Amino acid sequence: MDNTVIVIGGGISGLTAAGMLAQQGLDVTLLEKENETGGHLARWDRLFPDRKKASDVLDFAMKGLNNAKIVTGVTITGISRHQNGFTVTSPLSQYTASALLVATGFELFEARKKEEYGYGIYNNVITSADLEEQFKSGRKVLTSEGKTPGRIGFIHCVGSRDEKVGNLYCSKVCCVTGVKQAIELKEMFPASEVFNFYMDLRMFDRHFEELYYEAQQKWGVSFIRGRLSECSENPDGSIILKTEDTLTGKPLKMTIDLLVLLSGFVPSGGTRGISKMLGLQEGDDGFINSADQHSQNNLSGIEGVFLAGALKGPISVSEAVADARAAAAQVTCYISSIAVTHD
Amino acid sequence: MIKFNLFVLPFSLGLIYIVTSIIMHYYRWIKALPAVDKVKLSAGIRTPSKVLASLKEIFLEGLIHRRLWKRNPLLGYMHMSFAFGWFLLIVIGNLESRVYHGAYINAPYYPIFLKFFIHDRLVLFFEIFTVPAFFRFIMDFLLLFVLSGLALAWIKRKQSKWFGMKQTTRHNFFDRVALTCLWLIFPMRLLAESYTAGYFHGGGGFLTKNLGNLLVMITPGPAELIAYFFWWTYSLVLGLFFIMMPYSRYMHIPSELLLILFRHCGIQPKKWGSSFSDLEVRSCSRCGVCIDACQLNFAAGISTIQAVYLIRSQREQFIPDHIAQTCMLCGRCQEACPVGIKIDSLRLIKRREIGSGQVADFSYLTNTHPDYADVVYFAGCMSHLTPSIPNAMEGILKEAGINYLFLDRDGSICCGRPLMLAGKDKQANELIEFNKTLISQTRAKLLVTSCPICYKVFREEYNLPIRIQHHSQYLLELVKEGKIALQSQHKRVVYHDPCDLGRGGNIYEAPRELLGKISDLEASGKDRADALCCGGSLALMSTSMLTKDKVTLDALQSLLAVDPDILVTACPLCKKTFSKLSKTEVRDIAELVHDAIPGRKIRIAATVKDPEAVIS
Amino acid sequence: MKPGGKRQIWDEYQKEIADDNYFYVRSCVRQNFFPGAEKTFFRYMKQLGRNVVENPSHTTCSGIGYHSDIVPFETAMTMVARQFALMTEAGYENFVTSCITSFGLYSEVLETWEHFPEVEEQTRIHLRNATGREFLKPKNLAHASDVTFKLRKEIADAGRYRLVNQDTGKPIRVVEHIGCHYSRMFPNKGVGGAEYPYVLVGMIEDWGGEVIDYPERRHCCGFGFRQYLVKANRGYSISASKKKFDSMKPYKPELILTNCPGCPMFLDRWQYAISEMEGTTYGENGQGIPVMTYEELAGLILGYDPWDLGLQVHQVPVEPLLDKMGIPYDPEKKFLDIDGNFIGKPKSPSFLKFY
Amino acid sequence: MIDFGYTLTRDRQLDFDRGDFRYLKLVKSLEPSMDLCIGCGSCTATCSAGGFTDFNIRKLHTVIRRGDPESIKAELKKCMFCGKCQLVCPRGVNLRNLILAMNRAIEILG
Repeated sequence: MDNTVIVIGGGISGLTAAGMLAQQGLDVTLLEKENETGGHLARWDRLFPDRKKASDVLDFAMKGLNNAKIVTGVTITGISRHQNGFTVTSPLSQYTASALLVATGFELFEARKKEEYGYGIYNNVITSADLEEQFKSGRKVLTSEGKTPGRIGFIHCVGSRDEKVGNLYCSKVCCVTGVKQAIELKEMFPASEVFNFYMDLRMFDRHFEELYYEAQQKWGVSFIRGRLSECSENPDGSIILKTEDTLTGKPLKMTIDLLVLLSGFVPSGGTRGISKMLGLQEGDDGFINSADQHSQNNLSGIEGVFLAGALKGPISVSEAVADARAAAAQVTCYISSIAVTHD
Repeated sequence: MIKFNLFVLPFSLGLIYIVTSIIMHYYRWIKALPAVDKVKLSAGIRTPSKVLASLKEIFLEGLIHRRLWKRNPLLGYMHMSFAFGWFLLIVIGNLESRVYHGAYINAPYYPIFLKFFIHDRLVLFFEIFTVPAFFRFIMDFLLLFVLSGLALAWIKRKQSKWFGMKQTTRHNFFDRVALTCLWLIFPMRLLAESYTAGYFHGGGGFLTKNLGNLLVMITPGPAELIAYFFWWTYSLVLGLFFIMMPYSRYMHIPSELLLILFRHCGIQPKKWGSSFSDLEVRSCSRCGVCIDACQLNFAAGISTIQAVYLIRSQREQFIPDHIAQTCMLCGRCQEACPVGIKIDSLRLIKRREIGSGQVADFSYLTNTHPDYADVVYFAGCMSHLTPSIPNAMEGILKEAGINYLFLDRDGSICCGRPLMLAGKDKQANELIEFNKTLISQTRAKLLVTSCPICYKVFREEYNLPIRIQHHSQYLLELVKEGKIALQSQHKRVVYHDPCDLGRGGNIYEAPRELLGKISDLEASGKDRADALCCGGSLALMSTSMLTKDKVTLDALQSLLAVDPDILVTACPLCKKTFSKLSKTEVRDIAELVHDAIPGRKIRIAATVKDPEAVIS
Repeated sequence: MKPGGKRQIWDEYQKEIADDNYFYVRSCVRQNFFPGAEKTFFRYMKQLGRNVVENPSHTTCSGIGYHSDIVPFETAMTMVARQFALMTEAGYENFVTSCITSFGLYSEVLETWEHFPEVEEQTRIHLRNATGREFLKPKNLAHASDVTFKLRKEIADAGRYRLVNQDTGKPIRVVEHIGCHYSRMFPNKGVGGAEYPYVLVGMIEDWGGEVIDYPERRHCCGFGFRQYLVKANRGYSISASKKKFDSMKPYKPELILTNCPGCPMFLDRWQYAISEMEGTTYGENGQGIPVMTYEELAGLILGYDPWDLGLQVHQVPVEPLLDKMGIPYDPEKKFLDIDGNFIGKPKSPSFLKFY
Repeated sequence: MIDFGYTLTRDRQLDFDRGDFRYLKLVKSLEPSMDLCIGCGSCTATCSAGGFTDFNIRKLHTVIRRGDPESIKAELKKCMFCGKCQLVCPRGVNLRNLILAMNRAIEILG
């Protein structure tokens, strides 16, 4: 028995947790399937509600990692358990540790599955992630015809709160993301009209509601309560939306130049894979259940296996960081406890 | 003896001009009066008492400026020295001229320029005690009196703060010219008379004579010519001033005289404007007192919409909507106005013009045929957002065993005043008629309301054949009649006068007397006629909530200066508005009375916010 | 438009369609609406060497009553079961329906039995008690348009004409309209799913035409059973169709292709009604937009005589389309029946161009 | 024209692209706070007129935002102007002036 820990997943949760553990003198190895760490955050431009650069948050997380071992491009093929802990095998090599911290996170709902929204079919239908990449690239956001969009629509709850795609849960952060991106587009194109089509706006965290207020007051972003039913394409490539304006009780038809789908969260492939290998508890929604959502939210129910981040369901970056720290604390306690029992 | 000189021409022409112009103005105003008012006027001027009263007021306000004295002694003195001093100069100047001039009638310019024509020297010692010397002394004294006012006026322009005025009005071109003339008139007179006296070694009193000798001594050149030059300028500025007068703020002087007469003849401002309003507009002296009185100015920094600016744009034939709409109609400026202009009605006239084409449709209102009762209680729309008030009232009414009917228990039909405040009188009348029917159907002898807004309109527009009381009056009455016994809670309270109850309904004492019985009432800085508006006024149309909050916070600061246990008011709207921002509990007088009924469990006045404010 | 995106979806909704030996059940209404259609199906299936049988004693599937809320589901299932029994007795296992609503109902019934075997058992008992018949469930359930879709390339190869304008050489612009009951209820039971059905698109593309998408493509034709059958609702029915026409007009369609009994009926007849009610026509210079069933179109492609296909009973004249495609026809023969007797010529409409 | 015994009904759908936004432009300039509405409906809930008739303030200015002012012209006349709506609005929308502004817009634009 030693003080080795393997963190699976190099997103913001994994990085933060690994950093904490390393700083407490544990021997940490972080395994990431991609060739780069940073996960979704690495592809994101700015964060709600204060528009902080995602890269700043990542850089901060990376700071703590000096003496942690980071291995990228690792495809985990198996995890075996033995009296000294766990052995994680990949085609190239093996890693052993006394404890595992699983932080394999989420991936965005594949918007294509919502066929009637025409993602991947209509040129001017993109996802929030696509938009964020454009922001990051610093390019102006243009329609597929290379024009500046005069009217932009955001569709909330794409792949969330939708029995028709088998996801009953709320992805929580799309609401405020839509508001944030709407503001960013208004900054880019002050003359454009921006509409948010929503069912409810769940501004659950500090300064979110204020951001919503700012979007209305300062930027004149419009909010229409109604869910997109279907859309189709005009000869000029613009999109026709069909929704209900539930506040006037009338069906509404609107032509827009650019449609942004706010894709929800689903458990990542990594999460599904690792959960199979370890036999983690999967909830009806496919996310991983912790031992107890209230008091043991970082315990997996399997001794030595801990959970951190969005593999347990949709969360914001700040929540992910906090959860990762909590998980790290749990792991440290565990390591010291087994150290005691084995002395 | 020479009785004429060319230089008197400018003055004489100016005089002729101004006199004719004033006569024409008067004629136009009187001619344009509605028939009813014409009758009132002709009756009025044939009633000595009214004429006397007018003359008295003209003397007190036009010359002595009593109201201004009350408000600001410095300003009062300044205006008095000018008006009264000048008035006396003319009167006594005339008398003096008679000493030298036997003729019964003489040219108007003669007394004005007397010292140019008369400059005999008094040599012998005893002559100091002669009539001419006496007059010279008086005249010089008066001149000094006026000049002192002039000095003050000059300082006021430069240093308005010294007068406790934060803001003074902005002048237009004619005002500037007229003002310059006005400021020059008496210095010129001083110089002209002094030089003359100095050159001829005679003709002046203690001031002009000695100053004259001094000037002649120190200034080189032909004193006679210099004197002559100053006589010319004196006459010129006088003439120019007269000619400028009709186009400048100074027209307010003759206008106000007529206005006072009109008022004493009982002529009232008209809803849709009249020559009376025009006269009021002309009577504004643009002293700027209204700017200081306005909370939007000193609490919210809005300084473009005050009475004086409304009146000016009215004079310029164009009132921008925002000036008409941005006002709480709290009546503070009206209260402060030295000329007593009914500025709120002027503003409402403009509001009625905006959207005068609009109509309402209240056909959905159906008569509910209310039950009979002795007393009909009308809570008012706002009270439905502060249920604690109607609840308290019902508790008291039950306690007092009154046979009452809560007319608007199931939602109010608005009293109509909010519509009137928006200038929609036609629409308001439909509601008024409807409510009148309802009220009369109850056969009640007394109408009690909890809302000063309703109270004002009930009294002024409903002309119901029954008594109308605000609950603060009614509750006091109940106490006096012994219908309810109260027990003081000895809470330190400050009372806030709601605009429509105080300035609007002239009810100041009833609530205070009532509070005196049930609490320890403390005085607050600004109260009664000078009370501040809570900022929630329904009259304030196009102003953001943030601005309104500024007004509220400022009012709270002044009201809570003595840190009372409870801030008491008698208006649901005031209560709601204050509750939003007050750290101290805000309650309606009715609630306190209810709590003061012995045997009732007393609510602890400790909550930071009014619970009702949270509920509604 | 990203064609790749649609292809991807079409690939995901591949359905298995039997290649030969079909048991065919007819539609209640089609013979009256477009008498040539079903006949033509048999004709080209024969020409393509496929074996299709039917049983004259088959009845309505009762879907029309079921969707008009006058036939309870139990009854409907029993009648469906009887149709299956006829198939079983004939020794066939590939069931082909002519009617979209039937197809929907058969799918619904099979799906119900899938999830509730006890219901299937109950139905077997009902059928036994009522008719003494037994049945096997079809191995393969397809709509006739599915079959035609499967054979579209063979039809194209055997064809003499193509959906191409002979003068300009440009492809004919076609809008397709899929019956609501084809794949709305069970996307995976239709070729190409519910949102972008491929069944007609495939035919149009392989026969040389150009498919055009338009905003109200998904909108119902307006039949909606109750909406039309109850006269009080008929204005609702025609308004729904008008909504489609208004939406497709700017795309200048030259043909509307359908695979449902009701749709062609209403898309065709309502064009006439609308023109008479408010003078609006939707085709170029006063013509309407011709409406066809996939069978009729297949017939034209294969070079059958237009009048044998029953195109003369269309309300919207098809001649302009025939001219474009360069298909010869004898105007004299338009109103003659098979035996050459004159069947009478309708009087010309007030607005719609008539030939 | 033939009467078949049934009529073509106009589409209920709000066609945003054909909307009439002159009213919105004017009203917004007169009362910018209208943008802050979150459709909570407290204004309608407390409305004095709403207590007696189906008068719905929230709907009225929403409809203006959707470029469909026709429907409100008759409705607006029902307002009693008491100002309760303004006191309950959680977003500080200056509702009384908003109604005033809508009336103005209709007066000016017809």
